[in-house]
Amino acid sequence: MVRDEQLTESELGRIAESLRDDWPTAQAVDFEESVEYHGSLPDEKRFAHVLESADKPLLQPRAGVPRLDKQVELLTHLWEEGGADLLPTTIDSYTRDNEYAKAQEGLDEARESGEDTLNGFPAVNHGVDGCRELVERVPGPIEVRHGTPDARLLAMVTFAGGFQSFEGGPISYNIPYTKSRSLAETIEHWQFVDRLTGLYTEFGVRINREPFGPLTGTLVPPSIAIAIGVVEGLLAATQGVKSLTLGYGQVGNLVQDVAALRALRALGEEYLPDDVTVTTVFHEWMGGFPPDEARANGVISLGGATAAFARPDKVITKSPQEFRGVPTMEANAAGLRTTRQLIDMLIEQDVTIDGIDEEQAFIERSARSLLDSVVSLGDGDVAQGTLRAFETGALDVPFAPSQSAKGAVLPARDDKGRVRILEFGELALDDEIREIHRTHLDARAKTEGRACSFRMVADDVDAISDGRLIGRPKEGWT
Amino acid sequence: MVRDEQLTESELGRIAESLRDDWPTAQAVDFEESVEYHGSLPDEKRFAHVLESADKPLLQPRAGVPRLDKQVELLTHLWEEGGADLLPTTIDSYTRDNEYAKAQEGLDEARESGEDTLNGFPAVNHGVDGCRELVERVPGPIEVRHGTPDARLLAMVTFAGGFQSFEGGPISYNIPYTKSRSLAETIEHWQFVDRLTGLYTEFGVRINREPFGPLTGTLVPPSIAIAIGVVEGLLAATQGVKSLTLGYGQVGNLVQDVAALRALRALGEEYLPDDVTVTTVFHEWMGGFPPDEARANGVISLGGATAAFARPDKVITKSPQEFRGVPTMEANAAGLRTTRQLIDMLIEQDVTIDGIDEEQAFIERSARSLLDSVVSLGDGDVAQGTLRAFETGALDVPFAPSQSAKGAVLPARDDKGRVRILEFGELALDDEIREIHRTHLDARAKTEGRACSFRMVADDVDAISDGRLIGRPKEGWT
Amino acid sequence: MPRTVILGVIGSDAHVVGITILDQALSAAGFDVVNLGVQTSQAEFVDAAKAHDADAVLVSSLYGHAEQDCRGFHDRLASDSLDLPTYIGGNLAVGQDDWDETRRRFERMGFTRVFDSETEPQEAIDALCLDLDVSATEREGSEPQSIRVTT
Amino acid sequence: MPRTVILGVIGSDAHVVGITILDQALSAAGFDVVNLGVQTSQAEFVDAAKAHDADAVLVSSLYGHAEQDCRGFHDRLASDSLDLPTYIGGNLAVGQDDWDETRRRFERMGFTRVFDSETEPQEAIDALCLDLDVSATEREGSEPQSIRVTT
Ligand code: B12
Ligand code: B12
Repeated sequence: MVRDEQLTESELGRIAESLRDDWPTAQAVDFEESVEYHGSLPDEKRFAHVLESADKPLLQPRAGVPRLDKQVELLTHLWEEGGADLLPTTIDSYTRDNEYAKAQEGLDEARESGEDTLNGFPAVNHGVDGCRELVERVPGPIEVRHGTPDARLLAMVTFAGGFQSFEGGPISYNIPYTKSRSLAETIEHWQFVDRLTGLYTEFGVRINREPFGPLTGTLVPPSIAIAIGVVEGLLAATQGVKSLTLGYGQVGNLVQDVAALRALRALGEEYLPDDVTVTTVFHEWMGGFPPDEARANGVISLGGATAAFARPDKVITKSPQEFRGVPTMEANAAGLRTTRQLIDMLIEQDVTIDGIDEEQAFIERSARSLLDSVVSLGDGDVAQGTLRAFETGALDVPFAPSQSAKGAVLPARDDKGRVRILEFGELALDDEIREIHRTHLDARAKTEGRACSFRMVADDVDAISDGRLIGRPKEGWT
Repeated sequence: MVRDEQLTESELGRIAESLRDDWPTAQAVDFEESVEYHGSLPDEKRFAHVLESADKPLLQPRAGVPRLDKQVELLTHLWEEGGADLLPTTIDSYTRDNEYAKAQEGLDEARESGEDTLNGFPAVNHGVDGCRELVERVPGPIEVRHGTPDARLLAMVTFAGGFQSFEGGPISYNIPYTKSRSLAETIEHWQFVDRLTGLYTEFGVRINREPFGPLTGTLVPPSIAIAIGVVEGLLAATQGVKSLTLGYGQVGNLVQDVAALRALRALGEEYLPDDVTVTTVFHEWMGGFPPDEARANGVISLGGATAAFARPDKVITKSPQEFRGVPTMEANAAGLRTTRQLIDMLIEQDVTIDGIDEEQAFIERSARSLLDSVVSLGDGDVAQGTLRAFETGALDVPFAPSQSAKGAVLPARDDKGRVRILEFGELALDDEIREIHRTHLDARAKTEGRACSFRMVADDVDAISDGRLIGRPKEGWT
Repeated sequence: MPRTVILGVIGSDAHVVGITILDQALSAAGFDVVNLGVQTSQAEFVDAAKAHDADAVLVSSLYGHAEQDCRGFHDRLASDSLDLPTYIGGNLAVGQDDWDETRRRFERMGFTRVFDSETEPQEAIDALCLDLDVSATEREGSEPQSIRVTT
Repeated sequence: MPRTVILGVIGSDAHVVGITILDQALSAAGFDVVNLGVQTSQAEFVDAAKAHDADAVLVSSLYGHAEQDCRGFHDRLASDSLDLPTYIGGNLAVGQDDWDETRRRFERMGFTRVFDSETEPQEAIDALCLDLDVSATEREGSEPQSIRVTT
């Protein structure tokens, strides 16, 4: 039974051994030699160092292509032409499924045909040496970004390969990313990743870990995102992670977004042990984008403006081509520059918006309620509590494809565009909190002269891609 | 001696007669027949009607090409693909100089070569019929936008040609647009334009007039822009103008921009006669743009966001190609859509920003001081007061190329990016007001560890095109 | 008589929002929707089509691997003697593709209709009505569905 | 000995901000700047160059009519026996031009150097120092100018 306890060194070793046959490149992984290798990297490539010492929001894009040379080219472009402060390497979907053979096929195909039919960089296939070559050839600190439920081998190879930041977590890379993976298993798998991170940290290599805050990216109520981020942070801290970046995806309402980022930081600092350095990351709108680059630039700009007001430590940018598919490197760099322009024009203005404190208090209250229920459902054990919470629906994620989540929660926007909860299922929120959500949504329903329904939710899902924030009624199916 | 009195009908007629020989197309102008023609236009082409009955900010681009067919194509594109609510026709620079022969040359050249070497639509050369064809073939209400100090013939032809809105004014189309035109003369010339507008209005054709608020577009302190707009409004009202749109150009500081737009509306309503309907127009950043479309999109988006907070009646949009030259129609439409996305995502959020009231009060107090000095310098006559105020520097515009202005005022941004006044010259602002400006600028100078100098002003002029709001010190000449 | 359609996201793709909306819209339009959810294999599509005696199969793919994931799909259907309209929709290629080329590629693979990611649910409904000969009276559509999302 | 440069905006162009900045930067770099302001005719440029025994003429144009406005300018200079470097800079064509083509066009018209609107004042200063053989010691530059804008 998985419990929130630190893996022993022998367990860690045993698991690492058991993974060595999964793909040939695993053989080359050598912990001590890797620690030494990390020691050779200059300060400006130490991810945690750069992130934790920044004095304004750092920008990071998403980007991953199958071939090494192309990945270097892409990241160099994003650094030089986009002005990225932190670099990513997005992993392909086959690797995320641990289908390294399929990933190899895609990589070989890409090498032969010159066409990229993989949607990311298959880091395991490139192996330790490939990763190190990448780390050395790119100009900045670099993170593994993926969506892999079982990322143990990926972590082994990429950590040995010189990466010093790793996205994901047992909940955030299960619930939004898979259908039938057991949550208990992913928690175990991430205990390995976090323990490995902890071990590197103990040996002086401060690897940064970043739970994936946006979850399904689609109208996720801030309290849910924050509660899950903190839970993942707690699980990671148990394994010895000291550099933790909690994330949150823009919902598009300024007040709610600023309030949520503040609540995220506040609860992160409160719930996590003192020796964990908590930073925050803000993801520009993660839901459906407008099918039009001009409008997409507007969405990205609103993200930049929000970041200027909320001052997270890091911003993950989107590109104007988000709707269509993986962006060209030029479009990706453009998204960075548009975001930068907004931040740099606004950040010195010191803008104070009304109502943020109130919204923040409401978010914190709800997130606390969810967090407390996790702790109590597990009788003090966060791992067990997480499992019970998802089983019962006390914790739930809207639009979750995973069978591990009830998927009973439905969000909708209120009359000011703040994301509220329409259907709670068994969510651990008391009647008073529920009543507040209902009141807000009833006000909207009244404005629109219709009842709250799935149609309203669907309208909200489409709203930003249709050019607005709130899905006001339009013609069509009901 | 020009006085702020209504032109008599006989004077109006005499002047109109005297202009008939300036260019052959003037012969075709027939007031009564034109009134009838306007009567035939449908409601959705009545500019004042559409603008004054709107319930959210309407968008209008700038656009003008020499040939009629191309202008129709351009405007139709901006309507259909850009979602413009109001259409423009920007006039070429030769027409602005009353050099109709040169404009004709450019037009002929464009017709022959298919290349547009004129920077706008030569409406006088197209004549009454050409204008009417344009008005009929485009899908929306349409305005003449230009920069012509002596726009009498342009007004005669375009009003007869079915246009129902006309930008400009005696100060705003002199001071920023010319070197050696006498201000007294331009006031007289605009009395004609305004009286003609008044006459149409009396005959049931409500022509909208719009003083050019942004002036030189370069760090113009809000109080100066507002005072000049109100003065032009007063002069226009004397001649019988009833539909008046006062303008203001974005400075890029959210609080100051929202405050300025509110002050503009408040003072406009206070100073102008009750039977004049005052609307407001917000111009997206009119100074130097970034030489990069991605960053330019950020600037445009900040304009859209500001408009959502301030809710002017109309927004004049920019395109991402502003830096380089007259934009393609696609880029122009993109600027509209980016702006729209921001407005539509933000407008229902009901955002309240702190400190706007205070800034508004400061702007109003300064603008009032300038306005009162105009009235008192003219012993109650606004026309005479305007002349004296510019002669003495009591009213002045930064970066004015015109010899009619002292050009002694120099603006700079304070530590929050609000535009303050560094050099006052003889500006009619009392010591207390000046002291407030100085305190703000001293604080910035202290932050930067340098004295206030022209270099600081130059840095501010470049700042937005360099990617930020405030021109913090950089290397180079001092 | 309501037509039965099989709906799912193929391969290891987890993008669920599109099929959630499609499910609701198709159900509201009177179809019996068998929603297999995300990360559905070719075999699961084929089995479901047989088991439910389906009238059409609707495949969704967003993450860019549609081509690999659909290789051999129509052979499989054929070898199970399933001859029914197959639709595919979403972001069907990796990157900024030329849509016409992508569409043709999937048509060549055997799909009856190919939809891009700008597709409104109504377009799928209209196409199904046409391809499955749903008459106007049948199209009336049932009541709005309950508020629960099926995954 | 300070070099004298004539500076102005040609034609009916009223964009004054660029030459205001250039004036200040050139003055700070030690040049004697004769700033003719905006809306300056060819004749005014030529007369000023003669009257001040100028070392170079700097023409600015932003509004897109540079080509028409500069036609015959170099003939005029030549017929007044003025043989000196001529620079032009700004937004030299209407619309989104191909810069190389624009640059060549103005070079063919006789301009010594052609600058686009991304030009930093320092680039003009460097070019002038080169073309006018200004030595390094001369380049020291005088004190920052007063704060007044000259128009
Ligand atoms: C939300 C989102 C996510 C969420 C998904 C949460 C979830 N479980 O559903 C998260 C963050 C988890 C995610 C993950 C990934 N994503 Co994603 N994601 C999106 C995003 C932003 C919106 C998708 C969405 O929900 N749209 C709203 C719904 C209503 O629209 P829709 O899905 O397009 O469906 C409509 C139509 O397409 C059509 N339709 C769809 N299918 C079908 C089928 C038929 C038969 C018919 C008729 C019509 C039809 O009708 C639907 C209803 O209107 C898109 C980009 C975008 N569109 O803006 C990227 C996008 C789809 N994702 C992308 C990628 C690459 C990924 C990742 C591989 C990597 C990554 N970037 O992290 C992982 C993949 C994980 C996995 N194993 O699947 C790419 C795909 C690239 C490509 N094809 O070139 C996109 C386009 C983003 C991009 N530009 O890079 N993603
Ligand atoms: C501010 C502005 C105005 C203000 C000008 C106020 C004033 N009196 O100065 C107002 C609003 C009045 C205005 C009017 C017009 N403008 Co205007 N304006 C601008 C804008 C936004 C900024 C110009 C500026 O001040 N830049 C800042 C200064 C510091 O930079 P700069 O002028 O480029 O100068 C630098 C360099 O170019 C270079 N440089 C310049 N000249 C020279 C010469 C030499 C020898 C050298 C070495 C270097 C050099 O060094 C300078 C210093 O760094 C530009 C677009 C942009 N750049 O973003 C349009 C722009 C120049 N305007 C344009 C146009 C068309 C007009 C109008 C005709 C019509 C209109 N749109 O209203 C009128 C013309 C009026 C007239 N008769 O001249 C166009 C020109 C189109 C083209 N070439 O294709 C532009 C590019 C906008 C656009 N995209 O359409 N404008």
